[in-house]
Amino acid sequence: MSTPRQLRAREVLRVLIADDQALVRGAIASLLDLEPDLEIVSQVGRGDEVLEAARSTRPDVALLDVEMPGLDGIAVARLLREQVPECRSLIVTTFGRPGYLRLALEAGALGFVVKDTPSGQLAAAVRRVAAGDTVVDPALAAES
Amino acid sequence: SRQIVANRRLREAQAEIGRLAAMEERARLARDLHDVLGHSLTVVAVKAELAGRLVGLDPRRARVEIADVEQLARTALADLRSSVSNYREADLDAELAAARSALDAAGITARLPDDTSAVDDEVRTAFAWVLREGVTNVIRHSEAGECWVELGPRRLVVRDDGVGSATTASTPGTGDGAGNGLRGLTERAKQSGLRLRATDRVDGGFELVVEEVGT
Amino acid sequence: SRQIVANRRLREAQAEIGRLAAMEERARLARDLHDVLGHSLTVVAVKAELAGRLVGLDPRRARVEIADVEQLARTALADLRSSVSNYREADLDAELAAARSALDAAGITARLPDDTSAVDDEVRTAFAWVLREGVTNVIRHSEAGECWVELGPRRLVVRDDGVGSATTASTPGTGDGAGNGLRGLTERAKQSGLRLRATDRVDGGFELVVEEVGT
Ligand SMILES: Nc1ncnc2c1ncn2[C@@H]1O[C@H](COP(=O)(O)OP(=O)(O)OP(=O)(O)O)[C@@H](O)[C@H]1O
Ligand SMILES: Nc1ncnc2c1ncn2[C@@H]1O[C@H](COP(=O)(O)OP(=O)(O)OP(=O)(O)O)[C@@H](O)[C@H]1O
Ligand SMILES: [K+]
Ligand SMILES: [Mg+2]
Ligand SMILES: [Mg+2]
Ligand SMILES: [Mg+2]
Repeated sequence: MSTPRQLRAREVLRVLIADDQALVRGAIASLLDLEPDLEIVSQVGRGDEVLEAARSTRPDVALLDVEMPGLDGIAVARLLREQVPECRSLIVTTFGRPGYLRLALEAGALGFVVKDTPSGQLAAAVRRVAAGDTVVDPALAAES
Repeated sequence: SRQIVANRRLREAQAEIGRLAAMEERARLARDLHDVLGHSLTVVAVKAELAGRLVGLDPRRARVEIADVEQLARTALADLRSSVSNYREADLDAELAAARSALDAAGITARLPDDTSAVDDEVRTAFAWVLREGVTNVIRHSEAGECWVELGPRRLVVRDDGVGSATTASTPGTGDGAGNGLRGLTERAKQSGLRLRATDRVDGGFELVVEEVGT
Repeated sequence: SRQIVANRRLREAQAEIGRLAAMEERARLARDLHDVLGHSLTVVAVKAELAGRLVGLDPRRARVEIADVEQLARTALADLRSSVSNYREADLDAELAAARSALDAAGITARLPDDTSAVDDEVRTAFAWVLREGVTNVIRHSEAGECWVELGPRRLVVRDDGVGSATTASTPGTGDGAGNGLRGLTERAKQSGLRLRATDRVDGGFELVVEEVGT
């Protein structure tokens, strides 16, 4: 939880979380917020609310649940790539379904991990996606 | 006779389609349950992690998160319990529903139990198969007007008021004739500690009984 | 000919028994999973309750209990994930296994894919039924020496090198003949956005193809 040096404001990564399951969303948000270099700038419970939230809060990374009302996370990733390209997408899901991984990557998402990824690893995934790297959970890759 | 055969086959197809629908419905229910459990377990995992972090930072919030975890686990357990009993019902229930629609379609009055709750868990799958073959045989061979099914904990009866097997092609259950339906069931019943008996009734009609060995 | 019919029926019975065993195995696996999950959730609830009490009294022990809860939930999730993907495989896998043993028993060389992983989720159940009917028909009608099955994401082919349907009783797939197997499948395929085609091949033998409409 402590960092070797004081981070300047622009080094803090801005994170948006979209998940219709408020309990999961809230807990993940609290855990990531404990990381000194991450700031949760927006939480939404519907896929069709992400674009507007991303435009107004300018996140570096959007954590996107797959199954959400309004618009699914994969469609949201596609939309973000077109409309808010500076925001990178990291898909989080409970189950991998056949085809999800391929679709997510085609939609421009850089990351694909399970929702219960321990928060230290999840924070690391957020950092890597923000840096433009691809992060795929091996457990999900096997499933989907 | 060609028309009769065509009608019979159409009815069998209808029963098969009913069975397929039931199978898909069951798969859907299982998926739903797994989604619900997956969600609950995810919340438990992330909230437990959060609570662990909060114990030193904010004990009051830690206690709230822990209370949520406990509540979630109990709710998930209740969901699991009710779904397991639903799941166990599924195969035999599907066959009972398929039997009803097949007999109706065949113009045979169906005297069936309302549900399958009387039947013990361990024999449900075996009974599903006996019910299926028994009713198919009634439709195919009996020329019956009515068909009765009785379900007990470890006893299943399929009975009809048709012509009986003396007039039909082969001796039932002995495997010396054309059919293998009853032969296969006899084999399977044995493996479950059950015994299958197929008999022509003295008052006419055909009766298939499966029950525990020694009863 | 009586002997041929008896042998054919025996092989069908063997396939049916194989299918029944697969179905029972799947039901058993589902029960086991549910037992395991039920146990994990019970422990989660009990440990969460304990942790809640310990937060104020012994924060170090509270953290240990909470860490256990977190670990249990993640393990249970991993079990659930692998079982869901196994479950998805089950029906089509069972049919593929049943097809193999039925063709073997019938003395027809089976050229089958090793597994069913290529097939999309949404069509697995429909494909299970087509595979079953297609292979049963090969055994019943084709007099073939070999049977090929191909499985793609949304395409299934069952092909043989037998006599074809011109010499057999009825026109396949049209529903104007004796059988209702293909008729029922055609109906079901339509409901899944698939199309079934049954044709005699120019180089002999019979071919059943099911694929997406418009391909
Ligand atoms: N309800 C019934 N009424 C009259 N005869 C019956 C009845 N059930 C079975 N039989 C007789 O018993 C025989 C054996 O039945 P079995 O189910 O083993 O074979 P099948 O129905 O002829 O063929 P298969 O089940 O293999 O398609 C039948 O052929 C028929 O002669
Ligand atoms: N592999 C095959 N080789 C040769 N002829 C076939 C083959 N598959 C099907 N046929 C022909 O197509 C007809 C229709 O098949 P279908 O599955 O609809 O009916 P069936 O097998 O005769 O009866 P049912 O499936 O209702 O028990 C068959 O009767 C047969 O004449
Ligand atoms: K922070
Ligand atoms: Mg969701
Ligand atoms: Mg029979
Ligand atoms: Mg057929």
